[in-house]
Amino acid sequence: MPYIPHTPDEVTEMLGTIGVDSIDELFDEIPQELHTHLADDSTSAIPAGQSEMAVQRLLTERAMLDGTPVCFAGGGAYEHHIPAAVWEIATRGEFYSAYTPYQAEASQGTLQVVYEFQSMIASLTGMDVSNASLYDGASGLAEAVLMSVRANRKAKSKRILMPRNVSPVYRQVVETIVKNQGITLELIDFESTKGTIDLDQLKRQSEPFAALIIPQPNYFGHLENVHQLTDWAHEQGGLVIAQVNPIALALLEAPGNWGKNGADITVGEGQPLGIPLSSGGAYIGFIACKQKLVRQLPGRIVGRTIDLDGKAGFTLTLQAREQHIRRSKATSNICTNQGLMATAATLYLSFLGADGLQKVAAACVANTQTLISKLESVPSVEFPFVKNVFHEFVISLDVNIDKVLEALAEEDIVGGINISPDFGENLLLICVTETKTEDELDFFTETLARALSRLRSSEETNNGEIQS
Amino acid sequence: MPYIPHTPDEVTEMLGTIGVDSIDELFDEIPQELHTHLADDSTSAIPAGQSEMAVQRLLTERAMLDGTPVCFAGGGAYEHHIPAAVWEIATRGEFYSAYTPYQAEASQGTLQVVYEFQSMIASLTGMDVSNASLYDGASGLAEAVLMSVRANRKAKSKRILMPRNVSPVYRQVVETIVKNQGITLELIDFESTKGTIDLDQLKRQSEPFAALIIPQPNYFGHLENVHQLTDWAHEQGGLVIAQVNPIALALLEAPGNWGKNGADITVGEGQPLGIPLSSGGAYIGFIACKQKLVRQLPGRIVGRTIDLDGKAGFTLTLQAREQHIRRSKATSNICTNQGLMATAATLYLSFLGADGLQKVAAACVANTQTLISKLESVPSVEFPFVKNVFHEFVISLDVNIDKVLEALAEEDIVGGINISPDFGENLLLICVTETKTEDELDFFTETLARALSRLRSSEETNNGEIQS
Amino acid sequence: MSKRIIEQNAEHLIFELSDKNRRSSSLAPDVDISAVCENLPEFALRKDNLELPQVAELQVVRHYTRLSQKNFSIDTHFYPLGSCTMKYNPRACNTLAQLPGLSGRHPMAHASMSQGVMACLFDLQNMLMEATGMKQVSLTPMAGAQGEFAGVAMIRAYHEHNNDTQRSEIIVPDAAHGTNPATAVMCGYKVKEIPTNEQGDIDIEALEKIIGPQTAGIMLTNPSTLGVFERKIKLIADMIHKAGGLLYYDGANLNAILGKVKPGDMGFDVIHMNLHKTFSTPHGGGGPGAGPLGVSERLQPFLPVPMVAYDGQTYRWVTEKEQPLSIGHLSAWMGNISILLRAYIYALLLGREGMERVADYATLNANYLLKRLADAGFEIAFPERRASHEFILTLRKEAKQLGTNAMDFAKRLLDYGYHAPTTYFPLLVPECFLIEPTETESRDDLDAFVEAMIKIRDEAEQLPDLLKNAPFELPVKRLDDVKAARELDLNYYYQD
Amino acid sequence: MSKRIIEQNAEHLIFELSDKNRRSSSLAPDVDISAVCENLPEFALRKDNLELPQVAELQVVRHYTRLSQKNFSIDTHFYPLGSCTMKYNPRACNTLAQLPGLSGRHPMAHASMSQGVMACLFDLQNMLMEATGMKQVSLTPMAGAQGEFAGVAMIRAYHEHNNDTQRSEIIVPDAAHGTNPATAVMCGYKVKEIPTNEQGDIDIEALEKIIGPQTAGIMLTNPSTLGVFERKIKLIADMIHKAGGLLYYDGANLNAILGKVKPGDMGFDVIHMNLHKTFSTPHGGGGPGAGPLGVSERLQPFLPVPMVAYDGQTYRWVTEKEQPLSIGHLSAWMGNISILLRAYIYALLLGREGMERVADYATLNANYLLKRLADAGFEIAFPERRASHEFILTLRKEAKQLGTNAMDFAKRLLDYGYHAPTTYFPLLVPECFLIEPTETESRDDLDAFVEAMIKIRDEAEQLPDLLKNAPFELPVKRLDDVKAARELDLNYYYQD
Ligand SMILES: Cc1ncc(COP(=O)(O)O)c(C=O)c1O
Ligand SMILES: Cc1ncc(COP(=O)(O)O)c(C=O)c1O
Repeated sequence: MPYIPHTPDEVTEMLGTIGVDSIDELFDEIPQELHTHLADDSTSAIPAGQSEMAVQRLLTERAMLDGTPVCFAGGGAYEHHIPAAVWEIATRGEFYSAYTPYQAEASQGTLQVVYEFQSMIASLTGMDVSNASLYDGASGLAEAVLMSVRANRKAKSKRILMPRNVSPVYRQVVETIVKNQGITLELIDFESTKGTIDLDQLKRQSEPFAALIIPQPNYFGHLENVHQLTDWAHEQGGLVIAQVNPIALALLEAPGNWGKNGADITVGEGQPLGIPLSSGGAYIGFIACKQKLVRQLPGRIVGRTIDLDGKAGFTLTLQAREQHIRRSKATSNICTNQGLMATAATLYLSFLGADGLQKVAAACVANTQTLISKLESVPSVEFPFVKNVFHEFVISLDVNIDKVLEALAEEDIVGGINISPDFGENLLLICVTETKTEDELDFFTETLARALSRLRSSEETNNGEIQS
Repeated sequence: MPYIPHTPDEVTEMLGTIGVDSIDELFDEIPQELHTHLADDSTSAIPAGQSEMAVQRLLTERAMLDGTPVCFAGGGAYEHHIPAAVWEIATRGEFYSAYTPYQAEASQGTLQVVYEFQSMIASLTGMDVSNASLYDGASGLAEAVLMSVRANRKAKSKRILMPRNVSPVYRQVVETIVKNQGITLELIDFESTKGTIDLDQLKRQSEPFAALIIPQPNYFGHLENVHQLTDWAHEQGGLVIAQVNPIALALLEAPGNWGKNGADITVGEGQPLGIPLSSGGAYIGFIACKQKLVRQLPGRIVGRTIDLDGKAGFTLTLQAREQHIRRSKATSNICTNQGLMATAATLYLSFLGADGLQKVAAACVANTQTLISKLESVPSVEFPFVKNVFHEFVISLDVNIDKVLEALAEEDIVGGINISPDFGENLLLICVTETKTEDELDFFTETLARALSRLRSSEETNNGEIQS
Repeated sequence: MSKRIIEQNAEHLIFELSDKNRRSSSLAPDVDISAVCENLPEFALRKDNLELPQVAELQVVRHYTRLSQKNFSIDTHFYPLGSCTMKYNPRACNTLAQLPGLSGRHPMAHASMSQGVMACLFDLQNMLMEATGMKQVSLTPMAGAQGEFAGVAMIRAYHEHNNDTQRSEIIVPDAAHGTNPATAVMCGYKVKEIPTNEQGDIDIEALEKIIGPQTAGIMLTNPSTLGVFERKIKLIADMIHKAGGLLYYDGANLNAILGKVKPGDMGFDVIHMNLHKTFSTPHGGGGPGAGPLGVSERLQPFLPVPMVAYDGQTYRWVTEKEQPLSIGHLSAWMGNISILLRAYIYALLLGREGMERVADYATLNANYLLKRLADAGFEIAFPERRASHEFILTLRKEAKQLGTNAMDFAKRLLDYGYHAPTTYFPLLVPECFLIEPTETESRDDLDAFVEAMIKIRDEAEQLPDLLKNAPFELPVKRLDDVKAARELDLNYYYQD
Repeated sequence: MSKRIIEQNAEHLIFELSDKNRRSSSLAPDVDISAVCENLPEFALRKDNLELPQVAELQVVRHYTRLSQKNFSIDTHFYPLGSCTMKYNPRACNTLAQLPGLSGRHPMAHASMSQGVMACLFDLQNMLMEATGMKQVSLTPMAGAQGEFAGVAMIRAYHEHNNDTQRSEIIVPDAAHGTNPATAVMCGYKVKEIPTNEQGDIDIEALEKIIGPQTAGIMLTNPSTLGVFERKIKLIADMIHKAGGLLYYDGANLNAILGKVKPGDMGFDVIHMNLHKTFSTPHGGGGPGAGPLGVSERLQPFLPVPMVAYDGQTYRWVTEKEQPLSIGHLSAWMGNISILLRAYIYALLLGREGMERVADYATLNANYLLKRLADAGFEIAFPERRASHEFILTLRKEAKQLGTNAMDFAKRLLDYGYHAPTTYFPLLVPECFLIEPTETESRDDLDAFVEAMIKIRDEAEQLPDLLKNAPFELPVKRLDDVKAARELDLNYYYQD
């Protein structure tokens, strides 16, 4: 009986103590017609229990099936080198198998880690305070939107200015989460030749709004002029929600310093900070804000305090914002957050330090620039936008992107993200991080060039056939 | 500077405290002509330091190169399923990065684990006491030989009866280690149709000997009649050294119960107990003996005692046997042992328990019997010995074994061990553990059959060509 | 004679170990930062120095290893935190979920490079459907609360789809977890609370009165957070359905009935499961979790995307194209996949017999512990009822007579090496302990816990101040929560 | 007010948690044991029950996790254990050495499936040759002591090969590690001890006197275990060589000179390296280690097998066929390969600059700590000398004046959260501490250690009994070693 420590004698004695004859009797308050017996249901979709060895074999086979291709996709999930120590320590039983630190004295490990996490996120973003984590970057953006509406009482608006060069799926998630509260998302276009937010369109906004979202870098990897945008929004009485990549912030201006007064709320996806890609989750959303908005923050917050001896210690604080105290009036319904990922991110940032993080960011930029130059020499690869990018950029091709990605997949390359469905024909979003070698960049370039010419000639043939 | 925490200012201050101007000055007692500067030697075989990311890439590539073939080789190194928890816990920093528990009070974790290890080894082998580990099974056998010569003062002999069906490489290791002390190994043959020790030849031994080594199972995987052998040796005034597989002991009689009085010393390779194959090491030798021989045991021993409050605790004991106290009169020169492997083996045994270990052993036997039946139907596969085996057996083929193994390797199978160099033409030693599925046994059988017929026909062709 | 060395327990903040001039890493690539920055537009660049700890690798390892040792956890302590299902997290789930092919896969990798992980997710969907008796499962919610959100959003989408737009209320029992009312509000609903009767069941008369055409649905846990099974569940389901409302099942307590009773059979339209509870994925110091949804047929069209489908040959993602009425996306991809994989591995290890065993032994342990504590003279909140996988003890007598409240007992338990049960929840039982031993604890551990409780009560009688000042044996003594909230110190780098 | 709860610290033996009727594992295959046993010969079968702990998985995890927390280790504590080089073990070395392709490889796998691991081992051989200035390296010895054995066996094989059979003695300094004399005896030699002079150097006159035609060789550590560099090493080498003897270098202290001085240049014929020291493979609570050998040209033919060779295309094993004069095999395969891989990874991470840095900063730390302790009034054994990577402090003054000996100081240091230095070794310095801080400790940690030493001396002056009864803050108080040796209790299942 895996994971059940009871011996038959113990069970008998325990039943005796309780005063029943069988375990089944303990379920006698449950209406008889509701009883089922999964264990006996051999036609069930649930197989019989397997040994760890058998399960290991199955999982290993499936993992090998998916392989370890060379990855040039980003779009919100980024491949970075993760120091070995990060997960060796994060999965230590004491972190891994503890729960939310409700008993502070017995949870100083987790609590201090979270306090350090909050401090590091606040430092990276230039904000005053951070929470202990949200689920991911996308739902985090939704929480930021809800927060901005609560916080910006002056604007009396439930309108949010949402640039179209925010990740399309982030926009969808925000929509799903906020729409039932009557909040509307006003889409703001980007300049078609630059990829950055169209300031002119923005300036034509005349109605009040609760907040403007500014992505930095934006979904195309491009760098926004965050200062102009921030100041404009503040002048209109809107708050500014910065949506940022934490690794990029090693080199880029912290939202707290955007424009004259800085962004009000900063959110982002923390995955680049030591969290494996693992198909898109579990990741970690972070959210930070100015001190004056702290009571509007969703989620857990850890504070430093003292014990009876006056010694420093840590505890969950400001719980009056949360669902378990405030119930229907809470700032959010979030309860379980992404604690283990916060631990990993804290470890990652500690191992790398400021210097290491800047090097990672710089290597991303350098590799990206290298690939851009290589691609410039591939016939028919075009760059629809200027190239002010961090570690992602868009190319446009003259063939079907899905076919290109399929051809690259055959060479064990994840070639990028087809953004055509959202942004128009034949656009490919490519990401290059510090993990890529010169060889891999060449391999990508050559494989792409080969695929393009093959696809073009077969399209021509197809066209030819149709015509003939 | 990887792993160097010093900042430039700290270095300056530290040098100031010491009263020197540079780190180099600290080496000023070393004769000038001996100085070199490895750091500056760019022609060195030692490359410049690399980032963890680059090293990870290199190692991952090399690991993938060697792949994960289906393994049918044993011969002293056995593939078993290792519960995931074993190494997650064994590599916890507190176990992994501690040293020999010289300061007992600060090492109760390691010490209690070793005490438990000793108890489990003693229980498995039916001996009274075990040490904390030796390097591996082969060198452990050499230590047992040295120990038996020290212990058997009555026999006044430095002769050891060494059966030829002990692993050939074990015999070589013993030879290397004991020969400088004037100890001789008398080889004892095995019965050519049974593979087990030739009792008749043994009985013809008339000179005194210090000890008889009894392998169980022997190198061919066969089961010796350990009771007869033990009693005979004891009657001759020799000690008995049992050389055993710890997983087999789950089902097989413990050496402590062999014959009337039991073996005197038991040694073996502990690798099957949760240690990965990893190319042959690091493994772990174990050695256990009767209480009366305990002062002749080599290596570390942990004992239970009490502290000032009368509370139980653990400490290294009988150190007067050891090199750091007894120096030239020590029972062995061993110092560093295989502590981490002992930890893993203790975890393995604890996770499986008696019942689990017996199931593992039984599954090995069952799978082995299955493969034997399958191979019986492959043309020209012959079994030189009777089939009283645990989880290894020998087949003889009519083609060159190296070529067979090569052919199997092409199908990603480690096909076994070619024992022809040591035991005569075209013999293959095959091992089947609990890790093999029915499919894999079929795959092996079919691939072998195919390889045999292909090799035979190409040999015939070759022969034909030569004749024509 | 002993002289305790307090400093030994104090762990510096990582920031205090930092020196900005330390360069001790082989963890970052070698690159000239300022040369690279020249390629970036001036306006976008950081102006101030970046402040993050610069600490050498050993010192970081040491810092966090030592910090970890200050936690209680399942791997080190009995942790009977009610409603949280703190049971053993098999290490194999962790090891296997981290296999390179799984952990390295980009979410946008081509489907041909994704069949392995998709097969796992598809299997998990099916297993969860089967275990709960629901018609379809979407794995995407990232925790119980997000599952609740999605479920209630689907209820709303369903009513809107039927143009049934006057429904504005969600009914929630007073014993419900805080996420339930908070969720209802996030979905634009008003919350109607209904009381619980003395037996721990829902007050049917009160329910009767508040059901109406404005009722969008009801959110229930069964067994409830009072640790008892709602016996009239079929009646309640009929009442709600008759009024045109839907039933939401908060699956936080699924551990109590896994394999024994299916929420689908009770009449629920939509459920979430907390995989970090019943399916034993790690709690990780607060998460991540996973809160898959299961639905009855009528809510199927509204499930959040993506899901995985299989045509007998190839697995594919089901997106809003195939599922046009979907409430949409809840995360950038498919939620906490690395956690879903752990749950999948756990489900494979357990199998169907193992799943039923979970409920059997969780219930056995809870009822045994209840009986032993009752026999020892502790007051049980619902003494006439069977415990489910958890039960409630009230220390109101001790609080009144001895002046030592539930919090004091909880803190002193820590000294004895036990994590405290959930305290002061559910809100309706005074001075309560919600105790959930789970199936993975041994009888010996339960007995030892009872002994500790008895000893503490003796201490409460003899030395009440001892309890009020507990704990003593932990890295810190009792912490000042009021100061924490009044003088906010949330960020090392910033003090208000 | 505080009431310590001693039980909290006591950890049962795993055997005490066992019940033979427990069946709680998914870790073993499902098979009918007795049916299988019918296939095995009756005489070979076990008659008694097998006694091993039957404990459920969670309880095993909890037991060993809690036990682990009772250890001091590098990952948790400063551990200045002289001669042992307790430095940071990079976690990457562990993670990467466990990659499936490496950890799953059978030692007899076909060469075509082994090129990856062989490439690593070949590279390591070359790097070690280069770092030590030796002509060839064999990686096979499994620890320092086995390296010593192999080295001295090679010296013997060399003399025998030259028919130089009267050589029967190995010279060993009195400061040598115990493995040196023990090894010499294992190789059939008599041991001749030579004294050390006041400066910590070998007494050349004494040496002169015992060298002769009977001298097979000398075993030296340089820097010696006294923490000083033997300045006359070239002279000694000449003397020994002139007499026809060979020089063995005990590489336990290589950390002091890595990249700065090569043993080959000092005139050594054969050396071992403790990779678990200088190359930072884990000490693992006592091992495993790895003790590769390096040799000068003349000993090359005698190196133990196997080694790895490379023809520019393919790697192959070098066995006794190619190396007929080899002293043979020391292990079933090629020693502790999983440890060798960790050393290889470490060497790649460090690179040549990193290696020299090791010696630089290990030496800096040792000299700094020496100076600070000397300034604080502690007596240094060789005050006129530079420290190498370690140094010796003698507490004879404190022992005499205060009655608190080195052991008392050591035990009290544990209370302060420091592992004690090596005590009472080398034997020739009374009441000694052999202190090796290593390069991976920060200045702050060294300073804090000095503070603790000063505080303890204050305590020794004011409360000598406190020291004599220390430690107080650990899971157990001072243990009774005499009882341990007198009333042997080595096996739970067997009491004499
Ligand atoms: C009864 C109940 N409902 C809902 C939740 C919320 O689940 P989660 O924490 O996964 O968001 C919890 C978890 O704490 C719970 O116990
Ligand atoms: C100086 C010296 N020589 C030899 C050895 C023996 O090495 P090992 O423990 O690896 O066998 C040691 C290790 O303790 C040592 O310090």
